Amino acid sequence: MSELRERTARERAGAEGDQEESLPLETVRQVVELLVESGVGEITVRRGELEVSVKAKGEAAPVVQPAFQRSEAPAAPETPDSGPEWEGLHVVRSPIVGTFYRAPAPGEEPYVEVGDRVSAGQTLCIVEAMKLMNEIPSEVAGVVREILVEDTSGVQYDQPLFVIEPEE
Amino acid sequence: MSELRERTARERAGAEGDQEESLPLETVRQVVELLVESGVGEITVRRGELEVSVKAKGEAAPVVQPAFQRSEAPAAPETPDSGPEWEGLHVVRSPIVGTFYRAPAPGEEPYVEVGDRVSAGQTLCIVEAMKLMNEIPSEVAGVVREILVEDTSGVQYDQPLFVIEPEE
Amino acid sequence: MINKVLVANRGEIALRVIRTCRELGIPTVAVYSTADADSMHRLLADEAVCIGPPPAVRSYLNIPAIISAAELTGADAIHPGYGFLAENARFAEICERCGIKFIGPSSEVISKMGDKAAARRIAWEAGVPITPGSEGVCSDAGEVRRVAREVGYPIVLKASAGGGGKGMRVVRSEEELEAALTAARAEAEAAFGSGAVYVERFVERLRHVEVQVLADAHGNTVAFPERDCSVQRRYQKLIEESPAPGLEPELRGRMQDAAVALAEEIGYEGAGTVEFVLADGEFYFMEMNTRLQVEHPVTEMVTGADLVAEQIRVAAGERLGEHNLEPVGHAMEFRINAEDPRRNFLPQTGPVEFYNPPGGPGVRVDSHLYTGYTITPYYDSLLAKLVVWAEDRAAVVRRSLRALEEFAFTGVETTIPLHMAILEDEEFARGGVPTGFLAARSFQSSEGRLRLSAAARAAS
Amino acid sequence: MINKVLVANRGEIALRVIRTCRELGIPTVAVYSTADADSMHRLLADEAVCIGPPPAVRSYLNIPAIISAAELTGADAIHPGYGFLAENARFAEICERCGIKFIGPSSEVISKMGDKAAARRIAWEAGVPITPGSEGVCSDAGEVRRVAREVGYPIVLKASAGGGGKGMRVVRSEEELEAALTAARAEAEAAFGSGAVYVERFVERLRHVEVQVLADAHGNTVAFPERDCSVQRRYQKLIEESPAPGLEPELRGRMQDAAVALAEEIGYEGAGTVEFVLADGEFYFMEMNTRLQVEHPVTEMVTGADLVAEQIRVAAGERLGEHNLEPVGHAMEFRINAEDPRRNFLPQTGPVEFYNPPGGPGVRVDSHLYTGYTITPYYDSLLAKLVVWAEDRAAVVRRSLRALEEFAFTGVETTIPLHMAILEDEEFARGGVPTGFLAARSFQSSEGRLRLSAAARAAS
Repeated sequence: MSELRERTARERAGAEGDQEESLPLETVRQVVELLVESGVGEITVRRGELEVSVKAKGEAAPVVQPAFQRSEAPAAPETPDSGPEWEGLHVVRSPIVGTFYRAPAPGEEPYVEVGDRVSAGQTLCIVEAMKLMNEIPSEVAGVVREILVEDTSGVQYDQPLFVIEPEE
Repeated sequence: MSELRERTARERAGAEGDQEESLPLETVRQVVELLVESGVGEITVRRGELEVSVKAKGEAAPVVQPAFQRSEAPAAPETPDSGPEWEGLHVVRSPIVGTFYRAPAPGEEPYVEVGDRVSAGQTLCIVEAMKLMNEIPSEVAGVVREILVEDTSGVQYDQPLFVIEPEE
Repeated sequence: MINKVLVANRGEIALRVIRTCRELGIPTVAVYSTADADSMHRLLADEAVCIGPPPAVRSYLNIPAIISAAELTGADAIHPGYGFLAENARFAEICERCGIKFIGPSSEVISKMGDKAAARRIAWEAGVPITPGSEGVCSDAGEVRRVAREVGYPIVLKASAGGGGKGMRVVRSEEELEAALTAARAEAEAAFGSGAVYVERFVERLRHVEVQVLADAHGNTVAFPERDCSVQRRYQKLIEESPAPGLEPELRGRMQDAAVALAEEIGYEGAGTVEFVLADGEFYFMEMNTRLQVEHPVTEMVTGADLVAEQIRVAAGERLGEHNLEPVGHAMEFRINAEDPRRNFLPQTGPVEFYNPPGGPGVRVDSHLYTGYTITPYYDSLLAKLVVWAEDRAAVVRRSLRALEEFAFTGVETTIPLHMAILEDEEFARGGVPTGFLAARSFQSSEGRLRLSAAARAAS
Repeated sequence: MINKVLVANRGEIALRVIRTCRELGIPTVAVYSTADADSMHRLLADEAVCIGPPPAVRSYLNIPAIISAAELTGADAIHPGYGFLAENARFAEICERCGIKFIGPSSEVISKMGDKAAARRIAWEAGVPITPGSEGVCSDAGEVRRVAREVGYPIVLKASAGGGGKGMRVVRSEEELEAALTAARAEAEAAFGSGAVYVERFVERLRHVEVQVLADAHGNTVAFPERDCSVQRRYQKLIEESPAPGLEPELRGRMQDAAVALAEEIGYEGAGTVEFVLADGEFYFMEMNTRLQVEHPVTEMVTGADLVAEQIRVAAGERLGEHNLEPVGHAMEFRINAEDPRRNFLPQTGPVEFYNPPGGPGVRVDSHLYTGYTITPYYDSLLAKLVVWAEDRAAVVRRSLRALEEFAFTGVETTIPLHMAILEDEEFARGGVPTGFLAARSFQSSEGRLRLSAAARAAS
């Protein structure tokens, strides 16, 4: 490794004249060799403006997708794991199966609206199961960015309910 | 399209100072060679503004191997496609199912032995099917390197019989 | 005694024979073309011999290669399955000459029944009803015209060497006769090497009902409950069932008696099928198939018989066992073909990406497929037979829909959507549809599902 | 009327119920844990609700989640399958209170039969033979000693809340009694939350033979031909068959009558199984399972009945249909588990690389597997049930060997090799083995194949 660093430094020195110029292929070759010998999956080396990244060939075991088709379009509720990817955002999921309520009681104000700032532990909604009202708290402090479920609709275990942008 | 062309032109103009500029294809070629030789999956090299990234071809679609097992070790004849790889050598295969004879008649000398030089069209053996004697000729001139089947044993369609080293 | 059986076939029927041989403790030899190296019949047999390149004429129809394979492996019997060499009298004769037991009737019987005009005459002699028509092959146009006048138009011209609708022409009036005769003869000549044709009165609305027979070498013959095979597309059967919907037990009995009479008349041995036309409550001899049929499992499902086991026992000289000749419950078979019913049955080839057959009660699947199998363009399009049993026909229809919905199959299009559409057709649900059933319907897609609708033109 | 069925189970039995519901035209709701998102029962049901994380206590045993799922989807009936909540009286009671039809007997009946000592007394009252022993739960060591002296050693202590061999001890002399009682009570307490035990005379060489009953709400009860489930490993059934080998029709009739008497005594409704000990030509009540059994398909194969359809019809208030109560032919079921019989039945997990079930005549497979499915460590090890029918037992043995050989399964080890070894065992081939059959044998590998050899120690 130290040798690699040295060499890279030398090459950089040597390459100084012809500005950025070509690439330090000898270094790349060494990184490749290191990858192959070591059996690791990926090596990335960066110093200043130079970056070398080498990845092994994907092993990925062949995956056969089950392909069962139901006759009619299923009336199934939205599956818990579907939905967009919320990068950097926090998703509050239902811990139980039940009915989703946005307000403490019919006719009352919803616990939260999109754009509201919420604190950690603040109640976001109720999920009712077997006549028991379960208050669902926010696990983080932040701003409510999306409410994913309609009031009074059914939710499954693990179903995303709210998207919250955490405060830094 | 025209916008794109303009932009490219502008960029090229801006790059005029630093020699021919355009792309360092020779460098790319070297990275490609390195990738192919090494068998790794991906190489990325960046220095300053120049970046070269090469990826190996995506893994072929997953192939599921049928895995049927017979109860007993099958007494099946050797399968035609099995056997070592004969690189650069010529393999004579049986064009029919039948019984393999190395000699024209019982007690007579075999048509050929290992080490014999044969000419194209010269008979190498007989494969008998339904009382018919089929003479099997060599398709090339060369030297017999291997005889793969025992005298009087059964052969399948496409089964390798002889390995011949062709004459240059 | 049979010590080793060579199975001169491929696909599901080769597997079918291998399965029963294994159950009987008889070793098997598979033969395969280079295109079938990864086929289940090769992988599951005790031994396997590669007999040629992909084209059937050079492999599965290659008699010397198959006989050589039998000799090399010491097989003392050959099961021909269906198709390929199953009704080839010359092959049966060569087997006889080589001392290999051909599992089926004698070459002489195959030959007799292969001549459709002669078979008609034999049936008539055995007292089996035949449709009015010529006594045998018609020598010239004059004879055809004379017979047609006698029996009355419409008539149908049929190739004596034929089968599967080739060399066949329906003639509705004397004006059409000359042209139709020329066309039928030319087609028959091209397809079978013989332009000989015979004449039958054309029955407009008919059902295809057939009787499975089994005969041993000791003079015992039995006839099983009938199969109704009227759901066809261009003379190709798609769905078969047993018993035939609405068939009176008395009529069943008469059909069974007629089939036994014919089998006995010709000294039949083994499994065979006597095909009848059923029209207006009466039946007429159509032809006899001197082999196992694709649809034999529906008979197995309603009687518990193992027809392949019986074929082998009879071939070994044993006497017929006891058989239940009354249908118990109801069974249907669905031929799942590599054809796209939405695109005029375009043949499909390529890899089967995912394959998972249905299971559970009353479901039998005979198939050589597996996840990863590649369908090649060289052989017939049959991929799987789904056979469903239940206590009555209505329950079979429901269970079949369930099983077809569950049949997981990706990579190629199949006839599965068509079968589902047929099961949802009201006329089919009532039962007893004529052979023109499918031709009289157009296909429509609605909500991604194929449906049949009765088209303007009448069933023919 | 039942309008929508929630299936409170997973794996093959969830699929089994979904299949029949589909055939009956009843929509289904699958429930699944996050570990089962790619399971066939989820994919084939009309609707599916995720009810919790992988551990069963938080998903398939999570009563509030299941009831909520039924309410959310409007399911008006719940089928519990077997295992999980199938014999949970509290769950049945909650269903009753919520107005959801529990497909099975009343919570009261489940509760009664769940108390094994009480069930024994009820059986005795109904005139069903029981082994000599205590009348109910024994209050103290003194009572156990007294009963043991009366019935004679060896005796067996059984947990009243138990099942599956837990809290059970064989006692061969009075000296062993005290320690065995303490151990049995502790085990029962730990497993079932109740240390109550009762005493039975221990029958040395017994067979496990059970009778399937079906009762409607209108007072009709039928008993099907018996199943012999004597091939077990540590009280876990491995192979079941019907009819029981060598059972006289007269004895069958008496067992059926006894089962009907018990079911009527307790006002049973739905499908249930009365388990008997069969020893020296006499039978004794063991316990009643108030649910569908894993091995119900063997009964379906020899009678043509659809037991799940009957469960649903009876739950909907309909009367029992006509049933064939005499076995036709013979059937066996093989439990294919994710366990390595060569390594002390080590549980197997991981991806199923290739899966292709056998087909052809007489073969039924009930399984939730497919190529690419991943076996998780959370639930029981049953992967597939192979059920084989043929005209007699010898033919079933041969056909089963064929089907097991054909069963393509890679990625994990299974009990397939063990089943093949059992089928090749001479004592098994003769039929009528006792429950100690497997324990009395050691496993050996020869030429890559598992074989059984009679070990030194005697069957117990």
